Amino acid sequence: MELEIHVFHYLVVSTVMLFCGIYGFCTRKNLLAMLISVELMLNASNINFAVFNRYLFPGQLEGHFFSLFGIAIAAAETAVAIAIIINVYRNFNRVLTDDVSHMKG
Amino acid sequence: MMDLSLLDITFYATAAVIIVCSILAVTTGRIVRSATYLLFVLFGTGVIYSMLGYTYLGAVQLMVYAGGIVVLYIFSILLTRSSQTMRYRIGRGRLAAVLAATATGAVLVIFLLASQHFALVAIPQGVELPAREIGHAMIGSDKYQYVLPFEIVSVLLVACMIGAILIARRHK
Amino acid sequence: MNILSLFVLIPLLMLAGLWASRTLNQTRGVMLAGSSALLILAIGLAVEYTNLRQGGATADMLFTDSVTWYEPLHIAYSTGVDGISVVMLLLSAIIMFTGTFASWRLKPMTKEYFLWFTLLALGVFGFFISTDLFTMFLFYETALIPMYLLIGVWGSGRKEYAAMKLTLMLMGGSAFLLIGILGIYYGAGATTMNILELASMSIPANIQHIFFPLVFLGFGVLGALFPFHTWSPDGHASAPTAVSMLHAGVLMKLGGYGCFRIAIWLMPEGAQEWSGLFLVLTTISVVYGALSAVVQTDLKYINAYSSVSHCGLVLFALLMMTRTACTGAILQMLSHGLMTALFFAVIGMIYGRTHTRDIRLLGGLMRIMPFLAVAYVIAGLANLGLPGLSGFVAEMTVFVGSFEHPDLFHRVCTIIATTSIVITAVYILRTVGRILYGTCKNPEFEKLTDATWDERTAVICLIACVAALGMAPYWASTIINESVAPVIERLACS
Amino acid sequence: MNIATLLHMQPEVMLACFIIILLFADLTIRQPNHRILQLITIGLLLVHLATNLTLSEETLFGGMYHSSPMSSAVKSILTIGTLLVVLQAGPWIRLSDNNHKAGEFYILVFTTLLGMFFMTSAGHFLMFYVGLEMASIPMACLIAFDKYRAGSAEAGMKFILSAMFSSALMLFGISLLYGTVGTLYFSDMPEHIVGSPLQMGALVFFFAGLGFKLSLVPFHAWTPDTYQGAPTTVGGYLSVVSKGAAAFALVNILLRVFGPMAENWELLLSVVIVLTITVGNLMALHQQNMKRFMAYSSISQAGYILLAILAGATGTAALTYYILAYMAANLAVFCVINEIEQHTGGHVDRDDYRALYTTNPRLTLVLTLALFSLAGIPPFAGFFSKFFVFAAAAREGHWIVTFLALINTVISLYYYLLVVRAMYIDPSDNPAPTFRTGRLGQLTLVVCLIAIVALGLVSPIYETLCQAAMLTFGAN
Amino acid sequence: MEYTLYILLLPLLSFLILALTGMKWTHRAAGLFATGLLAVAALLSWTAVADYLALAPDATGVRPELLPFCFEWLPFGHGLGINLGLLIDAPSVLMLGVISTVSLMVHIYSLGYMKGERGFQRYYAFLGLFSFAMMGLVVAPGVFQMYLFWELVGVSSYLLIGFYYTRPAAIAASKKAFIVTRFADLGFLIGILIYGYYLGTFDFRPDPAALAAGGMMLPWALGLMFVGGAGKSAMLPLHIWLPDAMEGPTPVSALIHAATMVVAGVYQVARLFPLFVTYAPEVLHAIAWVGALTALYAAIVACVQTDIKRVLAFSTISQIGFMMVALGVCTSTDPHTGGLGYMASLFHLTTHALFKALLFLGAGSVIHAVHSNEMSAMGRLAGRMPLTHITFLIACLAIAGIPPFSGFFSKDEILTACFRYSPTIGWTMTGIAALTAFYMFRLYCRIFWGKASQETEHAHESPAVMTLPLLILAALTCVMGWVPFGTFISADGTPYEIHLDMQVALTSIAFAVVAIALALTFYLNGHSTVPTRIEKACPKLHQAAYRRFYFDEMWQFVTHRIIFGCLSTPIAWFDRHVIDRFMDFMAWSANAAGEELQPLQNGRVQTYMILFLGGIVALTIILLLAAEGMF
Repeated sequence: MELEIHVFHYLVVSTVMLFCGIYGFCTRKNLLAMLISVELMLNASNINFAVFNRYLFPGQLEGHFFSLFGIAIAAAETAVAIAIIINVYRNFNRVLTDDVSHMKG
Repeated sequence: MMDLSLLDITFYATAAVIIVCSILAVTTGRIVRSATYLLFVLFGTGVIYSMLGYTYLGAVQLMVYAGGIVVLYIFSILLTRSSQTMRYRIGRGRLAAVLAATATGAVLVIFLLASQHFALVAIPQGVELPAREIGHAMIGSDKYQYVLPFEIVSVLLVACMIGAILIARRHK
Repeated sequence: MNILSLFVLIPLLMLAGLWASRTLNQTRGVMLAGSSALLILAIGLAVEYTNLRQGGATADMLFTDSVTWYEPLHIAYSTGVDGISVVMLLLSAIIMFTGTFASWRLKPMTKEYFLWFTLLALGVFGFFISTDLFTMFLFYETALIPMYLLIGVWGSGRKEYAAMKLTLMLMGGSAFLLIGILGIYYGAGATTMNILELASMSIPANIQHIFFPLVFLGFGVLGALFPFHTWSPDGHASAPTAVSMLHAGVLMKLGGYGCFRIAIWLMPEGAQEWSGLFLVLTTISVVYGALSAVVQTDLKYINAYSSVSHCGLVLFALLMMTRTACTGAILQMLSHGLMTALFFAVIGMIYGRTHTRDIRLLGGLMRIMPFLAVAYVIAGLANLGLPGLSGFVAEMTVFVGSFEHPDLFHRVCTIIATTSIVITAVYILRTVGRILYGTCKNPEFEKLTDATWDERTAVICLIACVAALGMAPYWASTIINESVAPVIERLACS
Repeated sequence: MNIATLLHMQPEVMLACFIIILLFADLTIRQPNHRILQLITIGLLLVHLATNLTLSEETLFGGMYHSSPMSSAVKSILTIGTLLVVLQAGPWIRLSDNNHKAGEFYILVFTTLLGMFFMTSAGHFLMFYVGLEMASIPMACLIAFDKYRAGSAEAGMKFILSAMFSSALMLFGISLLYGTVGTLYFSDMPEHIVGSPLQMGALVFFFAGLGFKLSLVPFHAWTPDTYQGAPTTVGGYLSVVSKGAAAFALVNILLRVFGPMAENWELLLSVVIVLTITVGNLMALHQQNMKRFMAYSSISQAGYILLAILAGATGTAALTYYILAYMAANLAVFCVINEIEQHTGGHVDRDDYRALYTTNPRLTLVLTLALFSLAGIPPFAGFFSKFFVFAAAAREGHWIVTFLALINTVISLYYYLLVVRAMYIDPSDNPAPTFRTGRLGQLTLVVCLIAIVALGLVSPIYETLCQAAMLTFGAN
Repeated sequence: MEYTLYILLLPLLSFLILALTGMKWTHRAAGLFATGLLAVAALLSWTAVADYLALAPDATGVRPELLPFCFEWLPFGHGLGINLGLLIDAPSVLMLGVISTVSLMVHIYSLGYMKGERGFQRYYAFLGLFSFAMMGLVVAPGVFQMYLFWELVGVSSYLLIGFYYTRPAAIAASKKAFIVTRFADLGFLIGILIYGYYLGTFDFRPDPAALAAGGMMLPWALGLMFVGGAGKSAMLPLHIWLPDAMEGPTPVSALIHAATMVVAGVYQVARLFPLFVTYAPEVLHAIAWVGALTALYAAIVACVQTDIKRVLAFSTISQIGFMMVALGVCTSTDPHTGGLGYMASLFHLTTHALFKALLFLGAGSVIHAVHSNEMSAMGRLAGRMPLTHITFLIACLAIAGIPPFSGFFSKDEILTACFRYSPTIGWTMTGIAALTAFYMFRLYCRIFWGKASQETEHAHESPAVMTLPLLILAALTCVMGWVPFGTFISADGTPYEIHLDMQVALTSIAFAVVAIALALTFYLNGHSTVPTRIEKACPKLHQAAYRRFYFDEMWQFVTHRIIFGCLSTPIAWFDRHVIDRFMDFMAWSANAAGEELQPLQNGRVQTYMILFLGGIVALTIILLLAAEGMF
C-alpha cells in the first residue's frame, strides 16, 4: 500500500494554513486570537518539514526532528506569550490591540 | 481522471478539513470556536504526520498541542474574558490591504513552490518510523543526531518556565 | 619624535591642561602658554624649513615620517610638510594665538570654550601636517564638529540654526569627501594611503573622472563654493569672535588646501576634465559673493560674503592650474586667513561693545573707538587689495597666474573675476563710511571704550602679519611656488 | 563524544553552568539579594571573559556546532556587552518592584546570552533556530519585566507577538530551503544552492527572521515601541547584544550557506540597507522620548551593520569592529538615560535633558561623546568603525549604497546634535537635579568612555579582528 | 644716485612715525617734523634733478636711464615678477622735482591752514603717505610698480578727501573718488595682465623680440591701461569724482587733485609713449579726442560753477585734457616731426602743477578768510588780501596763456603740436584755451572784485606761513616758462629747442585777451546784467552746464539702479531666498518625510506585521525580477 500524493498538494495545504494564520494575525484584534493564528503559521512549517523529509529526503530524519523541536519551542513560546498577555490584561483590563497601543509615532 | 484510493481520499478529506478549519479559525466571531477549529487543524496535522509514517511526531503533536496548548488557550480565554471582545474588527481599508498582501503572498509562495517541480514519489504505508531510531537520533552526538539541540531546548524550556512564572505571577 | 607631531601633541597637552585647570587664570595660562608654544614652533618650523630648502633639500615634502596605524587598510600616521603646509601651519598658529586673546574675556564656561577651541585647533594642525588620506580626513572632521558647540553655546543671534546648518552642510561635504577618498584608494588599487606615494601612482582616468568632482565638492563646501556657501553667512554671523576668526581664517582654508593637495594633485586628469564646470562655479562665487556683500546690513554678513568671494578666488586660482595661479591661491589663503581674522576680530570687538552689527544703527565709531576703527579700516583696505597689505600680493599673483592660461574661456573667467576687486571696494567703503565715519547715531555709544590690552594684542599681531606679508611677500611666495611645482608637473604630464 | 568535546564548547558550557549557579544562588541567598547577585553575575561574566580564549576552528556534534575564531571573538564582545548591561542595571533592579526578581533577571539574561552563543556558532539550522528562539523568548520576559508598568507589558506583548510571527515565517523559509536542499547542515548546503526561485523565496523568508532581530526596515516596526516600553537596561541589552549576535549569525549563514547566491542577497541587502538607514533616520528626527529615539537610531545603525555584511567576507572584521564600537557608545547612552530616568522619577524626554550640562556636566560630557561616536565623529570609535564599514563596502564595489549611507550620516548627525543642543544650548527652567551616579554606573561609563576614545586610536583591536576574520572566512 | 631712494623713504618715514605715534605728538611738533622731512626730500630731489641734468648725454644727445635701486619684490614665475626699484630718467626726475616742490609748499602752507584742526597729525601722516606713493609711482621702472603705487596714491587720496570724516559730503566724495578710480584701475589691471603675458615682462622697455611676438595685443593692453589713466586723470566720463573730491582740505586739493595725482594718467601715457606711438597709434589718437572732449566739457562747465574750488577742479580737468591731447596728437617720437606733443604735454604738466597749486592754495587762503567756498560769499577781497590777490592773478594769467607767464609757453607748444596734427583739433583747443581764460577771470573777478558780501567784512590776509608758499609758487610760475624744457625732455630723449610758432602764439594770445576782456566786463564791478541775461536766454543749457551735464546722475543711475538695484539686491535676495531656502528645503523635506512615515508606526502589531509581510513579498518579487534580468 502506497500513498502517492504529489508533494505539491501538501505544500498547498501548508501554504494555505500559513496565510490563513497571517490573515488572522493581521485582522484579529484580540491578542489571544492573534496568538491562535500564529499557531497555525508555526504548524504550517512543521508540515513542510515532515513532508519534505518523508517524500524527498527520506534518508535522514532532519525534517522530522525539526518538526519535533518546532513543536516544543512553539509550546514554550505560547506559554510565555500567554503569560505576557495575561499580564497585559492585568495592566489594561483588556486584551485588544487598539487598547494596547499607547506607544507609537 | 485518476482514480482515488482510500488513502488518497483520506488525505484529501484531511486536507479539506485542515483548510476549512484554518479559514474558520481565523474568521469565526467567537474565540472559543476559534480555539476549537485550531484544535481540529492540529488534529488534522497529526493525521498527516501519521500518514507519513511519523506516528511519534503525530503523537507529540496531539499531546503537546491538543492536550497542552489548546487547554492553555481555553483557560486564558476565560481568564481574560476574551470572548467579550471579539466583536472588534479592523477597518475596511486595512482589511483590503491585509487581503491583498495575504493573497499576493500566497500566490507568490505557491508560484515559487510550483516552479520547483518536485518529483512525484510514492511512500509506502504502514511502515512506521521506529521509536528506537528516533531515540538514537535524539541522544546521539554524531551527524544527524540531535543531543545538543535536545539539551538546549531543555534549558530553553526552563528559562521559559521561569520567565512565564515571573510574568504571570500575581503577587510579590 | 618628529617635530611635526608636536603640533598635535601640544594641543593634546593643552586639552589635558584645560581639563585639569580649576580657575579662570589657570585656563588662560594654559591657553597662553600653549598657543605661544605653537606659534614659536610654527615660526621655528618655517625657519628650519627655509634653511633646509636653501641647503638643497629637494624632496617634495620635508620632515616626513610615517608610523603604520591600521595595517589592513594601509593607514598610517604619516606626516610631512612642504612650503604650503608650512605657511598654513604658521597661519593657524597665528590665528590661534590671536584668537586666544580675542576670547580672553569670554564668558560663561570659559574652560569649556577653550577646550573645544583647542580641539578645533588640534584638528586643523593635524590636517596640515598629515600626508595620509585617512589621517587627514580624521583631523578634518575633528576640526569641524567643535564648531557646532562653539557657535551653538557661545554664539549670538540665531545661533542654534546657524550652528546646525553649518555643521550639517560641512558634514555633507565630508560625506562626498569620504567616498572620494575611498575611490582614490581603491581606484588606484593602492597599497598605501600616503599622498606622496599615491601621487607617484597613476589612478585610471575613468576613476578620476568620477571621484574628482566628489572630492573637490567635498572640500569645496568648506571653501564656500557656490552654491554650497550658504552655511558661511549664517555661521559666521552667529559665531563668537574667536571662532569666526579661526573658522574663516583657518578652517575654510582646509577646503582650498584639500582641493589642491588631494583633488588636484592626486587626480590631475579628473581636474582637467572637470575644471570647466568648477571654474564657472568659482567665478560665480567670486563675483556673486562680492555683489551679495554690497547690500548686506549686518557687518558679519558683509564679511562672510566677502569671504565667499575671496575663498572663491582661492578655488578659482587652483582650477586655473598654472603654477603662478596656484601659488596665488595659496597666498590668497594665507592672506585671506589673516585679514579676515582681523576683520572678524574687530567686528567682534565692536559688537561686544555696541551689541549690534547693523550698519544702519552704527556710526561715528572713529571718534569713539579710534583704535578699533583704524584696525577696521586697515582690514578693509587689506580686503580690497591695497598694496602693502597682504590682499594685493595674493590677488595679483592669482590674476597674473590665471591670465597665464592661454585658453579664451579661462581668460574671460579671469576678467570676470577681476571685477570683484571693484565690488570689494564698494562694499568695504560703504561699510567704513557708514559705521566709522559720520556722526554717532546712538548717544549710548558715546560712553563706549576703546580696545583693551588683550584685544589690542590680538589686533596688532594680525595687522603686523597682514602688513608683513603685504610688504615682504618674497619668502612666502618663493617657498609656496617651489612646493606647487610637483603638482603642476603632474598636471602637465596628464 | 567525550568530555573533551564539551571543553571545545567551553563558552556555552560555562554559561549553562552559570545559569545553574545563579539559580542556586538566587534560591539560597536571602532576600533582598539583588546587590550580591549583581556582583556574582559580574564576577561570573568576568570569569567567562577571561577564559574565553578559543581561537581555533572547531566542529562538534557532527557539524551541529561550529565555532571559529571569529565567533569566539564575537562571543567575547557579546559577553562584554552583557557585562556592561549588568553593570548598569543597579539603579533599576534595586527598585522595590524589582529587587526580589533580580535572580530571575540575571538568569534570563544569561539564557538569552546562551541562545545568542548558539546562534552565532550554529552549524545546523535547527541549532540556529533553537538558539534564536532562546535569545527571543526569555528576552520577551525581560522586556515585560516591569510587570506593573503598562508600557513594559505592552512592549513585551508587541515583542513576543512579532517574534512569533517572524519566527514562524522564518521557519517556513527554512522548511522551503530544506525542501530544495535536503539537508540542514550548513556545510552540506552550498553545493545544492543554485539560486532557484524557491531558494530565493526561502532566502527572503529566512532573512526576514533575522531582519526582525536586527530590526531592519521593513521588519523593524516593533523596535521603537519595545525599546520605549522595555526597562532601559533591557533596551540597552536588546539594542546591542541581541543585535550583534543576530548580525554575526546573518553574515555567517549568508557566507556559509548562501554563498552561491551572493548576487541575490547582495541585491536584497542593498535594498534593505538603504531603506533601513533612511527610514530609521527620518523617523528618528521627530522623537522626543529618548528611548524611542535611540530605537530609531539603532535601526539606522543596523543599516550600517548590514552594510558591513554586504561586503561579505571582507566586511566581517569591520562588522565585528562596528558592533564593538556601537556597543560602547550605545551602552553609554543607555546607561546615562537609565541614570537620569531613575534619578528624576522616570524622565526620558529630550526636553527633560535641557540644560543638563549646568547640573550634571560629567554625565553630559559622556553622553555627548557617546552620541558623537554614534554619529561617526572623529576621533571616537564610531568614526573608525564607520570608515571601516564604508571601506569594506566600497572595496566590494557597492559604491551607490555606500554613498547613500554616507549621505544619511548627515541626517543622523542632525538628530544626535539635537540632543547635544538640548543639553548645552537650550535653556531650562528646571533642569534635572544634580545627582551622583552609583559606583558601578560610573564604572560602566568610564569603561564605555575609554572604549569610545581608545577603540579607534588603538589599532591592534581592529587588526586582531582582521586576523580572526581571515582565519574564519579567508578574507584579507 | 643711490640717494634718490631716500627721497621716497623720508615721506614714508614721516607717515609711519606719525601714523603709529602721532597721537602723542603736539600739532606743532608733528607738522614741523613732517615738513622738515619733506624739505630734506625736496632738497634731495632738486639735487637729483641737478645731478641728472649734469650727466653727460651720449653722442645723440640722449641722457642715460639710471636704475640705482631695484629688487625682485614678488616673483610670479616664468621670469615674471614685480620688481621694485627706481628708474631715474628725465621724466621721472622732473616729476620728482615737481612733486616734492609742490608737496613741500603744501606742507608748509598746511601748517597755517590746518592749524587747530582735529587730526592734524593724521593729516600730515597722510600727506607723507601720499608723497611717498606719488614719488614711488613716478620712479617706477615697470608697469606693475606703477600700478602698485597707483593704488596707494588712490588710497591716500581717499583718506585725505575723507579727512573731515564727520561730514557726510566728505565721506561720500572720498568713497566716490576711490570707487571710480578703482573701477578705472580694473582696466589698468587687465591691461597689465595682457601686457605681462604677451611681452613676458612688466618693464616699460620690453624686449624687442617679445615686442615683435606679442605686439599685436599691445593696443588692447595700452588701451586698457589708459582706462586706468583716464580714471586717475578724470577724463570723460570718469571725471565725476574730481569735483566732489574738493570736499577734502584745500591744500590737499592743491597737492593731489591739481598738481600731482591727477596727472598720473598723463604721466602713464608719457611713460608708455614709445609703445603707444609705435604699436598703438590709433589708441593714441583716440586719447587725443578723449582729451579734447574732456577739455571742452570741463571748460564749459567751469564757466557756470559757483563754488570756487569746483571751478578750479573743472579747470584742472580741462588742463589735463590739454595734456592728453598733446600726447595724443603725436605721430612719432621725434620732436621735430611729430613728437612735439610729448614734450609739450610734460611741459604743461610741470607748469600746470605749479600754477594750479598756486591757484588752489590761493583759493584756500580765500576760503580760510571767508570760511566758505561759494563765490557769493566773496568779492572785493583784493584790498584785504593783497598777497593772495597778486599771486592769484599771476596764476590766472599763467593759465590763461598770457606771456610771459609759464602757462603761455607750455600751452603754446601744445597748440603748435595740435595744429601740426590737424587744424580742427588745433582750433578747438585754441577755443578751449579762450574759454579757460574766460572762466578763470570770471573766478578772479568774483573773488577779488565785484560785490562784497557779509563774510568779506572780516576777511584778512593769511599768515606768512601760508603766503610764503604762494609767493614761492608765484615766482616759479613767472620763471618756469623760460626754462629750455625741450633740451631736457623729449620723446626720444634728444634735445629739442623750443621756438615759438608766432602764428599760433599770437592767435591764442588774441583769443585769451578777448576772453579776459569779456570776463572783466561781465564780472569786474559785479553790476553787469549780461551773465544773468545769457543765463535767462538759454536756461536749459545753463542748467545742464551747472549740473555738469548730468554725468553724476548717469553714474548714479548706473550704480544705484543697475548695480545695486538690478544686481546686488536681487543676488542677495536670490541667495537668501533661493539657494539658502533650497538647503533649508532639503532639511525640511527630510523632516516632512519623517512625519509622513509616522502613521506607519501606529502602535498596532497588526500594522507592523502587514508591513513585515509586505516587505517579504516585495523583496521576493524584486529578487525574482532581478534574477530575470529585469533590472
